Amino acid sequence: MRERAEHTTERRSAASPRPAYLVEAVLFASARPVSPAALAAATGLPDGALKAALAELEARYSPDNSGIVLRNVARGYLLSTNPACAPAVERFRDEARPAPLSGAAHEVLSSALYLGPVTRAGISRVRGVNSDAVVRNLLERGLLAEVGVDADHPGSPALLDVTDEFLTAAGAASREDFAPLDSLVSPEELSRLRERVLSATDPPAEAP
Amino acid sequence: MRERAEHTTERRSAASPRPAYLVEAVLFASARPVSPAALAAATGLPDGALKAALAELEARYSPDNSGIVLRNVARGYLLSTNPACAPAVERFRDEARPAPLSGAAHEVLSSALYLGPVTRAGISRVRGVNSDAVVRNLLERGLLAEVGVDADHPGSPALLDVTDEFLTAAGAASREDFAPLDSLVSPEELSRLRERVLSATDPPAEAP
Amino acid sequence: MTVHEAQTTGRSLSNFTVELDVYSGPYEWLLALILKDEVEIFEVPLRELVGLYLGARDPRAANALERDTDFVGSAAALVLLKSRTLSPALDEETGAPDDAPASPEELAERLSRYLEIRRGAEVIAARLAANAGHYPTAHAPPPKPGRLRLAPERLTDAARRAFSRLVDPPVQHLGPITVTVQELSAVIRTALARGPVSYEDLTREMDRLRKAVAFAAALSLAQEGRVRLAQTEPLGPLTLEPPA
Repeated sequence: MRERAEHTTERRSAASPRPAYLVEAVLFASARPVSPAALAAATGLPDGALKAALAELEARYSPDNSGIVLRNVARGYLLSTNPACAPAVERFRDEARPAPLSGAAHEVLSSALYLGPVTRAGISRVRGVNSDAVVRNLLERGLLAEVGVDADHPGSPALLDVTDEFLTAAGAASREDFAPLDSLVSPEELSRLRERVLSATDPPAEAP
Repeated sequence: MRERAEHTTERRSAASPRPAYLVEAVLFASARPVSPAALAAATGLPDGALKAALAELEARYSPDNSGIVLRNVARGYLLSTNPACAPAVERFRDEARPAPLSGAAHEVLSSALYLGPVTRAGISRVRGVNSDAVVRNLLERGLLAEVGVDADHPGSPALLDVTDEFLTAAGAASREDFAPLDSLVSPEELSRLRERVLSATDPPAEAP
Repeated sequence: MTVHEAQTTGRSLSNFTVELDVYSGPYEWLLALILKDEVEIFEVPLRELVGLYLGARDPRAANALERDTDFVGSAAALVLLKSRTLSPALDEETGAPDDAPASPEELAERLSRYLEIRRGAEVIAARLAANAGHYPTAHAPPPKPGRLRLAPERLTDAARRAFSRLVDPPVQHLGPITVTVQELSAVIRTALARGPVSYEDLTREMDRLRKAVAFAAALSLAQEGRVRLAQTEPLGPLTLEPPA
């Protein structure tokens, strides 16, 4: 981290957005409060410059000056909508259509639906591609949840499963409402599937 | 809509955030471009006030003035981080910038942008190679979408077109932002190509 | 055959993973995905792939030799597939190029259209690059519960799609492979008995497919230490020499 910060300082001499802009961008891209240490690490700003940048942003994003406010909460700094503008934001949220899910998201959800609870590694192995980013998005949207850990594997990776919200979205009362797995895939595929999921985080066992 | 507008105006007399603040707050809460109509519905602002608010915000959130920029993309307005600050954001999220698309993917997007809606077979014919794998990848990334079917052909193949996400990623307000296809190659270049092909494939003696 | 080889059979590459622009994941999946058209072979940088393998290679591993052999075998298959993709698609029955233009006029027409699309692709590439690094707000509230609708058919289709990748794809459509790495290895070794030979001389009379397989065979022999490959400059002539 230290090395990265130094590297940035060097590079900033060329393009160099102002310190306050760097902090502003990081806060905009974070849904959670960001500690001064994390801000310093990301922006590469020394302590004094960071303090000055935050003071500048606090003035800029004060409730009287903007629809966005900068708050200094227990664990750090957080941008959020000005409460005075909340009704407009709420109306927007009511009318916004949720972003449709991608093909990859459907594959991850169906993996959890039919094979769950299953680890991230298990999902990635079934799909043949790293699925962590898709999983993160589905966790954020409340369609997947971590329901436990797989204690049999090193690092006890989290086990994922579909949520009630997922069932509601699919108009299903329970997982039994979906076509059974053996109606979708051949017996040969089914046995490969089991092998694949169970091998999960360990290197696959040697062929028999 | 009218009712809401009156309602808001009434309330504004009490707390009254400025119009630009209302628009700012709504844009802050949307990760996708918001159409002027949706902004008007959420904020209750009449057309003139909305335009003025957007002009004010465009100046405030210009690349030289802020770590956050306002862009007019995909027929709407979108706040995002200033690319000059991208390295800080990427360090903060500990995520590398997504790898650029391949040359094949750019060709498929170009086919869909200029010839779309178009079938997979249509794209493959223009490119001279099977493009199904590239199309699948772009569908997963949300840059292409199936927008209907070609009922005139056997099997009614799906018709593909570029998406709003593509326009956003390309920083385009609409597809009209792209120069027309027949302006991309000069007439001289096209006739040189023609000559080369015809002279290479046709013995000159046989020419009429 | 060594004791290690006898003990460890198959799946030797199962924990080799690759990070490429077009694919990231277990290597042993890459070939299957390519054969199923999930990944376009045209886009797989074979040179980078070999580099990744060499970077991850542990010569002290118990099954190092087996892994090398398996990798060379599968990499040779990729070279073969790629060389086939690069040659014009031939109709199995008639041997005529698929969907060939009917006349020089039509060919000129098609090439003109392709040139325009290619130029458009360059414009798009430049615009995407210029607009990279715009990250969206992290402050969008989640949609109201119950607003999202998922079609059960899309979920079952997705399951069918994802789960069926686990079975080895059919390869009959690729046609018979009429030449093997072993055959070309024998050709190379015979040639080497007379001293160093350039790759170009060796393959002058060969068709495209044989050239590709000869190259794979040379790599395979080099891995085994039975051939030395000499190339004095990048893209310069490649010479095969007997081992020192």
